Amino acid sequence: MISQLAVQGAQMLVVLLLAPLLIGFVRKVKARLVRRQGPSVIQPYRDLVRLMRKEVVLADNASWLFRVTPYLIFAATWVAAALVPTFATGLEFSWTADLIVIVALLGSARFFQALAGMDVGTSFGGIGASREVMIASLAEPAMLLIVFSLALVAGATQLSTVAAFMGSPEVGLRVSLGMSLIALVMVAIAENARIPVDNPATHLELTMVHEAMILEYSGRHLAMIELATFLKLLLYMSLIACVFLPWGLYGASAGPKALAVGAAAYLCKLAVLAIVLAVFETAVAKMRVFRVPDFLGAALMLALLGTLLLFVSRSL
Amino acid sequence: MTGFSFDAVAAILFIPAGAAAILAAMPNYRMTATVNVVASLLTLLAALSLFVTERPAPGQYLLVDDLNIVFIVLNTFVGFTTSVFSASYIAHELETRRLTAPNLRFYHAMYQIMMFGMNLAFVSNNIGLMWVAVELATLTTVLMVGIYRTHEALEAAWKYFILGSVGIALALFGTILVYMAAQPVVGEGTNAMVWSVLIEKAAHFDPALLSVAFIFLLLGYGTKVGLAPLHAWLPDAHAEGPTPISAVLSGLLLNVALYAVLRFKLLLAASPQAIGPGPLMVTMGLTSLIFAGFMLYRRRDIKRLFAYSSIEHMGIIVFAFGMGGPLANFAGLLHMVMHSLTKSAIFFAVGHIAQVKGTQKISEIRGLTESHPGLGWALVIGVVAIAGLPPLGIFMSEFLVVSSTFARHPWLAIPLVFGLLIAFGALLLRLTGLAFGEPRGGMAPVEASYVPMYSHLALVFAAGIYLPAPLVAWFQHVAGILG
Amino acid sequence: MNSTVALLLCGPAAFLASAIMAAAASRLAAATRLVYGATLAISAVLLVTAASHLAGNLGEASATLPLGLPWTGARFRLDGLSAFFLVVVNFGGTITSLYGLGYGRHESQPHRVLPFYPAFLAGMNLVVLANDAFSFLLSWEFMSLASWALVMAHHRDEANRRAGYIYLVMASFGTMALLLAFGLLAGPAGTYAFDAMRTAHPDRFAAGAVLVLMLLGAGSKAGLVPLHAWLPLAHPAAPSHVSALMSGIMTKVAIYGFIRVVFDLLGEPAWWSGVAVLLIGGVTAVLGILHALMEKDLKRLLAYSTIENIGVIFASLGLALAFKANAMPSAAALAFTAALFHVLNHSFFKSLLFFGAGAVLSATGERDMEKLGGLIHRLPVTSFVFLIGCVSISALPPFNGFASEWLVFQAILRSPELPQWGLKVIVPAVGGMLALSAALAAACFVKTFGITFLGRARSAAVERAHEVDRWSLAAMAVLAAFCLLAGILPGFVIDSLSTVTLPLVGERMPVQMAQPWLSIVPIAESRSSYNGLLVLVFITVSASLAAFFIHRFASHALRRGIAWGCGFPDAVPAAQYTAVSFAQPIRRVFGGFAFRSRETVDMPAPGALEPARLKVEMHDVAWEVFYQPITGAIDFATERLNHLQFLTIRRYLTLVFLYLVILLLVLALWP
Amino acid sequence: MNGLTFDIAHLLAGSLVLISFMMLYQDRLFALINVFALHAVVLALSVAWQAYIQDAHHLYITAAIALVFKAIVIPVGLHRIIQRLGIHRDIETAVGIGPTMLAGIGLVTLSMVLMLRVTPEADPLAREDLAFALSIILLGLLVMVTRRNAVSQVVGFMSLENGLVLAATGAKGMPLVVEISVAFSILIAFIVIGVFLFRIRERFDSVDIGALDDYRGERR
Repeated sequence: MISQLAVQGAQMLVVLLLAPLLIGFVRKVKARLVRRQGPSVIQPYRDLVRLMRKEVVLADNASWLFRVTPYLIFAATWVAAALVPTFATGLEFSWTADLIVIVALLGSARFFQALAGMDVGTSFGGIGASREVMIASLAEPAMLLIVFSLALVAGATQLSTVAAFMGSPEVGLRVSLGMSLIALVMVAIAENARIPVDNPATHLELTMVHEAMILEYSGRHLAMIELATFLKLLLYMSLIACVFLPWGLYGASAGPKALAVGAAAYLCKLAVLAIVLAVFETAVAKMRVFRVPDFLGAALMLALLGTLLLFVSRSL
Repeated sequence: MTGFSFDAVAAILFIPAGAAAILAAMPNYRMTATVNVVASLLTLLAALSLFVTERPAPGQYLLVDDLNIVFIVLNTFVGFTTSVFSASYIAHELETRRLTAPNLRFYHAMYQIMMFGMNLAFVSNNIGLMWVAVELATLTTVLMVGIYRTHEALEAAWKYFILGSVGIALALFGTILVYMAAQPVVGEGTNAMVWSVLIEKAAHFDPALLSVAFIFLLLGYGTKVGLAPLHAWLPDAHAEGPTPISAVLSGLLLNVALYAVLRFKLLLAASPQAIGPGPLMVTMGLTSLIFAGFMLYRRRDIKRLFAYSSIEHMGIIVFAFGMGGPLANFAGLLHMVMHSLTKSAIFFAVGHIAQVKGTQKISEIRGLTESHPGLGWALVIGVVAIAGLPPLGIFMSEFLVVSSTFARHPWLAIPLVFGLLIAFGALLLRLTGLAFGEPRGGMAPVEASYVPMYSHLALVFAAGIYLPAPLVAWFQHVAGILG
Repeated sequence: MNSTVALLLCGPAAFLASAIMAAAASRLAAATRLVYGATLAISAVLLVTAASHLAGNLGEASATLPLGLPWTGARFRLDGLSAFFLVVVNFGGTITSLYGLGYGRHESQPHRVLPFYPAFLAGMNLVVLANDAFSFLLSWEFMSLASWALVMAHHRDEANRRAGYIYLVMASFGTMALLLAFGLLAGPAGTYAFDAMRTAHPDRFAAGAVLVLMLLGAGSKAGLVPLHAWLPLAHPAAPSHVSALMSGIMTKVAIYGFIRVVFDLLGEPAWWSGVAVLLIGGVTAVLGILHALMEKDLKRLLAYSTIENIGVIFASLGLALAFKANAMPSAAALAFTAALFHVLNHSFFKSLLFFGAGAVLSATGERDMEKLGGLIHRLPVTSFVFLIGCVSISALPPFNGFASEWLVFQAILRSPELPQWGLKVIVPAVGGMLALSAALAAACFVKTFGITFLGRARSAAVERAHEVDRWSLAAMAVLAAFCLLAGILPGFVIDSLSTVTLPLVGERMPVQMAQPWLSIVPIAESRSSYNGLLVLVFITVSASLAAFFIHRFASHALRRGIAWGCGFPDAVPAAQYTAVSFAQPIRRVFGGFAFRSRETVDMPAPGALEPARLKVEMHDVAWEVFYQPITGAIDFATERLNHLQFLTIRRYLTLVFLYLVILLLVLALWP
Repeated sequence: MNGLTFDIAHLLAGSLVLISFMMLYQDRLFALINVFALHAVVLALSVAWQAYIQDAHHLYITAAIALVFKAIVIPVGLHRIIQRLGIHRDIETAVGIGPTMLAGIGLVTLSMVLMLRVTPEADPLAREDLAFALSIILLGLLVMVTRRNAVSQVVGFMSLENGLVLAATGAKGMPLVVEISVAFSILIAFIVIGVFLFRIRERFDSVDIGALDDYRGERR
């Protein structure tokens, strides 16, 4: 019991501490890929600390909602991230929320972020919010369909169960799972505002989506939101990791040795995924905002196909 | 035929006749309205006394049975309330000089003669006598429709007169044919025209003759029921005559003709080889219902609108009786009573509305619930009732008709429902214009006689919620008679 | 005559009495308080009675009054289902009356609202209690009639009159459909009592016909696409608290009617009936919320979102039908519970949102979102509770909307066990539709709240706005509280629904309150579980942790400045995103097939002074495909037939003559 | 009964039908009225014959009415009206003579078919009478609907009514025959007076309906 609580707590801290590092690593790799030195891996930590120190410049008619939102976003994302198995399954509170809930938690984070974007009353906030909800309105159903197909395979929406099932040999190779994986990756890219859907580094207003929403944020609020976005990336990566690379995952009750192995495996997976992401991002160019629906529509169709093909592949 | 009961029957005939004579001779025209009301009240009481007294044995000319008591009581009741309404209506007409003193005397005398004719039609046991009575009632109404002497009124009366006369002729030929059919079986003379005798022996009559007879009777009396395509006289007669007469036409005269049709339907049903009257009546009913439903949409004259709605409801009633069976017949009877009450109430309201607004054009009447709440809401309730919405009586009858029809002949229920919806849409469209929106037209306060219309509506409402057991038993019994 | 039923029947009687009283005294100053006070008390009593019956699991009770159809009598029955819906109806009645105590004072013509409001409540109560076809239809149509009168309350507005007209015509259409359905169930003998219908099982054809007719009848009242056209017109036309009743409660009464007939009276369903209901539900959900997204009138938006929720409910009812048809009672119970749960939730947050809209309306006199904005500064409390409503209806944890949607998804995940391939494939597809509609709902309510309450004021009316009265705030606060409670204690609701599901689908969901930490486990913990309470706790804890950390270590400095506008100082409020522009990206994605929308830009030549214009044309497809042809046909027919009014007498005689000859011919050819 | 009575009755009834056809053929008003007068005379004869063979004396009254009123008074009156209205030159058939005649023949056949379905047990005289009466009635209606002119429509109505009287008198021992014939004469008098009073020239409709619609608001 206590040990499991400890594991759960450890997980929460780990994700919190690991998230900026992941971003830093991705940026580093991207820089190296274009032959730049690039900032150091721990630069994100420094940014966060600096933001913390800065004063907050608040727009004149920003309401209480604007000031509360960063904490809500951060909290929701953190809870979600803390409930995804990273280095161990069957966490103490994993039954609090299954995969659907995790998706929904991210959804509520986005909900408030969009609202905050509209609070100040500039057109940029509006642009960001409207584009964000458009993307979300396609990404969320795609995500839920992916959840469906996973759940229909594993017979559960409970992540630990799914992960355990995916680890077990009876899974075999399935077309629909492959489709779900591709769809999941596409959704993850969109959700995390990565290239080609959105460019986290841009500051040209008309191309921004995520950045436009948080344009008015500064100081500690911005820090919170940044941290939340880092967490989100980590979350999706660990999700992909635990569902599609379920090796080296042990129950939380397993001994410290096993946990250590799990942690090591987890780090390797993250590293691999980060490198893949970096390579992908450097390889492709950002698409126009109104091409995004096609991109996500493809993801949606893939996910749906995956769900429907389940019956076929199962009957084989 | 002796005893008090005879007096009751005689009373409902002689009171109107006598009153007519008095009214015609009356020097003081101001009194006439009162006398009219009193006479109608007495007739009503006499009719009610039919319940308590034992029936006379069916004679050669007169007959009282469960079927016609329903009609008689309804007839005398609406006759009475209408006379009350007409008193206040006519008073206003005198002020506005649309009617003069001699007109008035004539009008009231005619009113009583008409009541006499209708009562006679109901109690007559002799198909020839019934024919005479119906025609008497028709001709008196013709004269009343033309009473305003305006071009349109005369034209409407003339149309009514001509089409009515043709109807008279057809009905008479039908009657003669029935006699011819009966004569070999019953023997020559009056007996071959006595309904109670006919119905016993109907099985042995010549079916072919009966069939032809029924077609002529259906067309002849159907003209007065206002079934499409024989309806042409009805809308204009309603629109151009004095509103009390419109109320009586819709509320009563149509029933008289319907009663005649029913009697002969029974006769025909009693003879197995003759054509079934059901299909004919069902077809005519549906035709009238749907036709009137469509015609409602483009009406611009408020009284003509409700005249068409009468055609529609006569269609429903004839349809119900055509369907036959205890449920449908019950529904038909109920619907007929409810329609008489509701429609006359609507015409009461419309009469006052037309008077206060000084026009019958629908487009010039708006927002009645604002300008004249009393009349406006009465109109709303009336139209809601006539459109078959609960909790008013017509809903119950339509419920029974539709559901029983659908259970028995689904393909018949579809056009029925279609017609009902079409008519509903039209009535509601007009109601929305009349009762709501920015008030338009004369805003003067009106001294209306609210009692008749609201008492009718109250009855209709009560019937929609609760039918007293004896009444139900009675209706079921009558429905049984109607087969 | 059971005492509970007697008490419950006294309720409508009392309502009607107060309606009459209102009609008599409606011009008094105190009338508003009197009437709403009375309805508040009555519906509170009814609520308690029904709730205790539901919680106490007291089984059935019935009563017969010598009213209505003579040989059937007016029969009333109280079972789990009707008890649950009585709770929904009377909770709505109570809270709406509370709101009305304050809101009613803004009414310009109280005598056009007060008499009909209690009548409306009475009608809804009676529908739920009725146990024979006649009483059911009578109450049903009476409910429509009363609500029609309320829609016509502000009758000087042309649009309202039109709305009322369309509403009542559609209502009458629905009633006719129901009438036919009952005619089939009653059979030629005319046994209109529900008990008799329950025992007599119609053959397959009849059952199919009844299902279709119920979809037409109850669906037109509930607002299923394409029978929804009246709903977004009529619901907003009524005074806001009545809109809340119509949208939040009356649609539920329609759903009650559907459940009562299809699940209770009709006996064992066929599997394809599930398919039909599922598909219609899914389509309704998606189209409804898309319409809502395109809307800029606050109350119409809410009405459209009602259509979406109705779609969700029907979809999960269809799921329940499919499971029931395949003898999977536990799954059916899950889907059915989800549907009922969503019924309850929707009645909560839709009432809340309409109340909020009413508050905005009475504070600013505006329903058009394009003229609002920045209200969060003017109406702090209203905006807060409205936000809660938005979060709940967007199905976000830990509020109640999410709980029921989560259950629906759990039910969908049991589809592989279904034998029919059609269902296997369709159910996940419909699941996708529901997911889509949920995401769109979130987008829609981001827009609603963002445009209405956030940003800067778009009109002077907003500047003058003040927070609304206490009664309204109280009502909204209570609803908001219930939204949260139902979200974090879903187990309680699920358990109390067991008495409803057990008789109708033959199974109940496993007991939830026994679960540790009050989490809900529809099937098995290893399979799926959700704990709203803990989610709430975690979020609060971690948020406050973060806040504490920040305030402990980070800088507290805060400076107010003008917002960044690309270097342009204070851009005018008109430069903000509007409701329409907010919806534009989504319109580009879905508008093509949903509205056949087309955008045309006329860009002036470079250097020309006139502004560039963007024209968007959108079509209400349902209206154009289903309604316009009908009206056109009627118009054509009337046009043609109308000539018969203007014939000469000779022609009329010709008609008679021809008719006579035809009949004689028929007779001559008669065998 | 012996054959002779039957044949005479038959002959008279048949000639009535023939005269109805002649009416269909006339397209001048005066001619039409004269033919109608003939129609009335023959009717009077046939009624009188019925009165004789049924020795029902009240039928003589009917015969007398037919003779005096229909064969003399009404035609004279109509002559007057026509001169007053100055319409004696009008050619006033709405439908051509040929089609009308064909229709007439069709109607007669129809009525024959209908009446011959009657079982022979019924009094044969009655049967024949009915067949003829029905054809006369239908032909009368045909006249009414094929003529534009009010006067000729009145004539058509009267011939229709002659058919009724024929049927009524043919029915043995039918009560009320006299009363009915009287009632009908009054009815016709009304119509004639109406035509006269309202100066109805072209149709029964006193004026073009369209003119009324403005008042009624029925105009579209």
